[in-house]
Amino acid sequence: MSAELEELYQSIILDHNRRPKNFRDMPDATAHADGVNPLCGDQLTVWLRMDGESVADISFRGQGCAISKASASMMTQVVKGKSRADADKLFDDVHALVTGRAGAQAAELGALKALSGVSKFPLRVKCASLAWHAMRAALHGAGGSVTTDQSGGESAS
Amino acid sequence: MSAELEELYQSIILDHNRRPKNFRDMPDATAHADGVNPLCGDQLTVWLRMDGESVADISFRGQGCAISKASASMMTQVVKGKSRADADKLFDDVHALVTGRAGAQAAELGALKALSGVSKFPLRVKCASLAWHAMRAALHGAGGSVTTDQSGGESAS
Amino acid sequence: MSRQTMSRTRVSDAELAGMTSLAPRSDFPLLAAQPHLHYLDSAATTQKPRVVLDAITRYYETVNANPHRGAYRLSAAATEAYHHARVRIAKFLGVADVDTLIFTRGTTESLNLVASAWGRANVKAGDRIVVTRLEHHANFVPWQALASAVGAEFVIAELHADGTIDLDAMARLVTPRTKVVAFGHVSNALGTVNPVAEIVGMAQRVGALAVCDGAQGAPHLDISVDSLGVDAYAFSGHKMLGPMGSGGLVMRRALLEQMPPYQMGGDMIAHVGDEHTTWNVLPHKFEAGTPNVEAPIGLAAACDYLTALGRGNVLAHERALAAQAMAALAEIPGVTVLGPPANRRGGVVSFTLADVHPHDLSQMLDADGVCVRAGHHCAQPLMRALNVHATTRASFYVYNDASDVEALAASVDAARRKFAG
Amino acid sequence: MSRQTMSRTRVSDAELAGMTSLAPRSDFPLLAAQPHLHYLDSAATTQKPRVVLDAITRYYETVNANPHRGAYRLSAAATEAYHHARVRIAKFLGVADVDTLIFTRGTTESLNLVASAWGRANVKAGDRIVVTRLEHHANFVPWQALASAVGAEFVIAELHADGTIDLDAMARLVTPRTKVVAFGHVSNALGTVNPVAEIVGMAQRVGALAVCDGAQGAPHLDISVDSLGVDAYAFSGHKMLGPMGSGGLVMRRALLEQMPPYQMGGDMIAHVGDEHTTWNVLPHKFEAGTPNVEAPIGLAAACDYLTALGRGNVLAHERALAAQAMAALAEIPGVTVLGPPANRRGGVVSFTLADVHPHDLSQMLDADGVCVRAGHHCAQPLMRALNVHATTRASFYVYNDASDVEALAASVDAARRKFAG
Ligand SMILES: Cc1ncc(COP(=O)(O)O)c(C=O)c1O
Ligand SMILES: Cc1ncc(COP(=O)(O)O)c(C=O)c1O
Repeated sequence: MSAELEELYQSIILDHNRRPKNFRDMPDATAHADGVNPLCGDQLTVWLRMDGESVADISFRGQGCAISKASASMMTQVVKGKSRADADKLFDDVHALVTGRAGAQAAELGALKALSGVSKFPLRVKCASLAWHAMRAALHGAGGSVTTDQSGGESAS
Repeated sequence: MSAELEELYQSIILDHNRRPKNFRDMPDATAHADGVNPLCGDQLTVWLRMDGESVADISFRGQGCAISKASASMMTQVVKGKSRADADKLFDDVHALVTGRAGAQAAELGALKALSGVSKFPLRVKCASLAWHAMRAALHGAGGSVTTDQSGGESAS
Repeated sequence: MSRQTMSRTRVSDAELAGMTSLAPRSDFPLLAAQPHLHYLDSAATTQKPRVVLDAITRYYETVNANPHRGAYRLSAAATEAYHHARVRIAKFLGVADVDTLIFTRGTTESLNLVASAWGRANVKAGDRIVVTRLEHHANFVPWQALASAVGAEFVIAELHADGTIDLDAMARLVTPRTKVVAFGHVSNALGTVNPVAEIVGMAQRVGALAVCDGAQGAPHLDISVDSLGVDAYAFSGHKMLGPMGSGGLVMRRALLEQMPPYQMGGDMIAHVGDEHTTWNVLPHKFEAGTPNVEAPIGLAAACDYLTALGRGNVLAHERALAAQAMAALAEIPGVTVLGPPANRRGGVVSFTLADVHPHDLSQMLDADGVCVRAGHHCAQPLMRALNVHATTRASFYVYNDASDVEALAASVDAARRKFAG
Repeated sequence: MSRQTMSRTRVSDAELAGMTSLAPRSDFPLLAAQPHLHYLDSAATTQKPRVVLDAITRYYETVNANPHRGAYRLSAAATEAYHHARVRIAKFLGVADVDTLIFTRGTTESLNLVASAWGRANVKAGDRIVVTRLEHHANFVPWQALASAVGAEFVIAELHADGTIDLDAMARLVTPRTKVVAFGHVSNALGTVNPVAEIVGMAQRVGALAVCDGAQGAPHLDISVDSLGVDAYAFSGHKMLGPMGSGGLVMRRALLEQMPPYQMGGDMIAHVGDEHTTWNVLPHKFEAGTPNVEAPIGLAAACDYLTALGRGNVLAHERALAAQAMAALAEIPGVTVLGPPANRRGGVVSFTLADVHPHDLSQMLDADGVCVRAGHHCAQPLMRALNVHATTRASFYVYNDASDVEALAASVDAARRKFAG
């Protein structure tokens, strides 16, 4: 297997895929949004329970590949407890990371750095960012459904 | 000018084009039909006055190139006075002539043989046969409008 | 790695080694240039033989002009080349009335043409349209949209567990109110070869239009469209070695003559009045605008190439490879092969691997040069019924051989081990 | 013979000799192989430079696959090549929002898309549609048919005697009830370059859709579609050195997003339910089915080629040749050149020769290697207004030079003498 593929499917990714964290509905959520990737049909829902400006709880559920599931799972771990502003900042950093534009911030991404392998596979950028788009939509009360295609620049197609 | 082109535009053709015979309406016609070439937009009307089984009078009018006008003009000359069966026979012979399948019959075509040059120009076959299709339609009471495209085999397109 | 996997399959190495490709790989420039590529996505689009590329280039280098409208020889030559391509493709498809072969961009456009031009003129509120659960979106969504636009009923004929159509149930759905029965010749998602005659019979009994999506039929089966008895048959040239943008619709002359045109513009008119316009004869009535002349010229070259391979050999070749792939895959723990047995399918093998997502699986396979498709295969209604979100699909064609099957099985097995952790 | 004719024209031999072609003839395989051909039918379709043919061949030899749906690298490469072509063509056309460039087979399909998808959803009984007397059938018949289908009024803006639009009269026709104003950028029959801004202004004042047929605009003028201010712009790749089957529609994003799709099938859906389907984002929503990937790839190469020639030089070159041809033809007894003065037209010269039928004339010219078009040029409504049955049309492009003008004039004069008897 190529080194790039090994980097894409690091064991931390495969672990999150097998046993995703916070993979559950959230009956007392204060916000939620769906993410849909129209080209492959993957979809997931992200729930948030906000406590003022901070994310008290976050969970997700849905259909997706290992990359999208692992990315969502890791996302729930790092976003929980963060402020709205910090979550937005993380969105930007992850987006930069998976599109290969990560700079110094990468140092602060911790476990999320496992997603860096995605940048070598333009078609998978959408997978890695699907949950993040949904999270941001929920965070800003957009709700409804976001598709990765509408998110512009990161599309390889 | 090429020999083939000289043969196509023989002076008898050019003469008929300049001064077509029987180029007139026929108020007392017993039958008429229109011929339309949809690809170039040419169209003409052929009128017949039948006296029993024989063509008492025949005329035409319309828009067309030198080939279609000359062919129509010569047609009116040879068909006038002929029986319905003879006119049908002439149709077949001319059709064979302009599509290059003329055999012994050509001997009987007289002046119409000037149309033989058409067979070298497949696109012009429709021009040469337009009036003949209209004549036959009128002869058999089909009336209405015939197009050379419907006539099948002779089409080059 | 491959040895290890293959030793577990029921197909012996010797048998596999015996399956050479039907067409020489060297005839296909892309495959020749990438010797380690295992191209198993021909149901999506095929690679093109050199003769097809040459036919296109030669057209542009020698006779390119706008056909139909020019009196000069170059235009006449383009017209003739275009017409001659129609004659050859009609012959290949077994269509005697050449002018009832309408050139389109492909299957999708052909089916939209029928649903729009015939459908809008003939399907009324309260009528019924029957499609099958196997359909590609191209033979599903246009009918669903037509039904909703005119207030007709849209009904889906369901499948047996093995992915074949439940014909008894379908026959009950095809009522006297039914105006359209739309079905695929061969499923692109499962490979199922459908019983055309039975379905045509249902449609004929009630006077409904029998519309067959031949996207996966024309490239693989030795068909005569005339003998299929369908009212309309749609196909794509790019799935049968021809260029992209080529394809067509074969439809009964009486229907084509009665129905209104689809697109309007140059070539398809007889007379354009200020108030009213009349239409040209077939096939022009349905080919508005400057035709894509290179498309049928390339496709005709593809038809000639397939004819030279032996039309009847194509399905047999694909089916043998598919059967071997099914056997090899079935031996891999966690693999489920979907759809009917090999003798009721074409060269398509759709499968799932435990809870490994097809997207990940195909990414892993790609690293080994194995090109397969992962997803819903434009058949979301079918995926719902199969209760899968997506599948991985390998599809075989004339240039595939045993090494492709071997690489597929080996690579799937390696991915399994990787994902099992 | 040529000397004799040319000595009567106002353009001196010296001047003519000075007009070399803008693009080397040797770049065009067909023209290089036929050195005595005077190809003067580029308004119908252009010849293709070697770089375009090579781009097509290279696509099939290196990255051919079905785009969008495959996770493997070959499909990703095809997707990327397809997308990259869209970016380059959008840039060439001056379209900033790349995804509002929808690929179609050409102008005819683009205009049918607008008339069907936007028109059916927005034009109601009692509304008005205004077109001009100059229109090609592709920008006339779809609107006429739409009007008749929904019970709208179909109105034709008439021309001045010189073939330019009577703008005052047109402004009076564009009433508040008007929903569509459809007009050509440049007339294919007379060469008239229309005042886009004025016409767009009329449409905007009443909130009507301004639809521009750019079939003869995009190939010749140094345009930015965004700055034209039109709501929809249609063009054909095959008329601008690109392959047949290439072309597109540029339309405002808000309109594309609101209107229903045109054709339905793969790629253009978001979710296909048993009862209801939702659509994908732009541009996919309007590109149903497997796209013709080679078409935009070839067209992008053509755009690059035109850019290298200097976009602004194209019209100047054609106009100079057209002016020379007009002058040379005007000297021939019996010739009437139709349409506006050279400075208000592109490289199109339409004319009649006494009572010599254009069909005969073009046949005679062809014998001298001069390829011109004879007929109604898909503009029957215009022919009626001009009170001619057909015209002979010479159209110039980047590969034409003074020798083409000379051959045209000489050959027309020879035909005149032959027919005068
Ligand atoms: C002005 C104009 N509009 C529309 C068209 C139609 O273009 P196409 O035949 O490429 O669809 C043409 C060319 O035929 C044209 O010249
Ligand atoms: C069964 C079936 N129908 C329809 C289509 C649509 O064909 P195209 O995309 O060439 O229009 C396809 C292929 O994508 C198919 O496999």
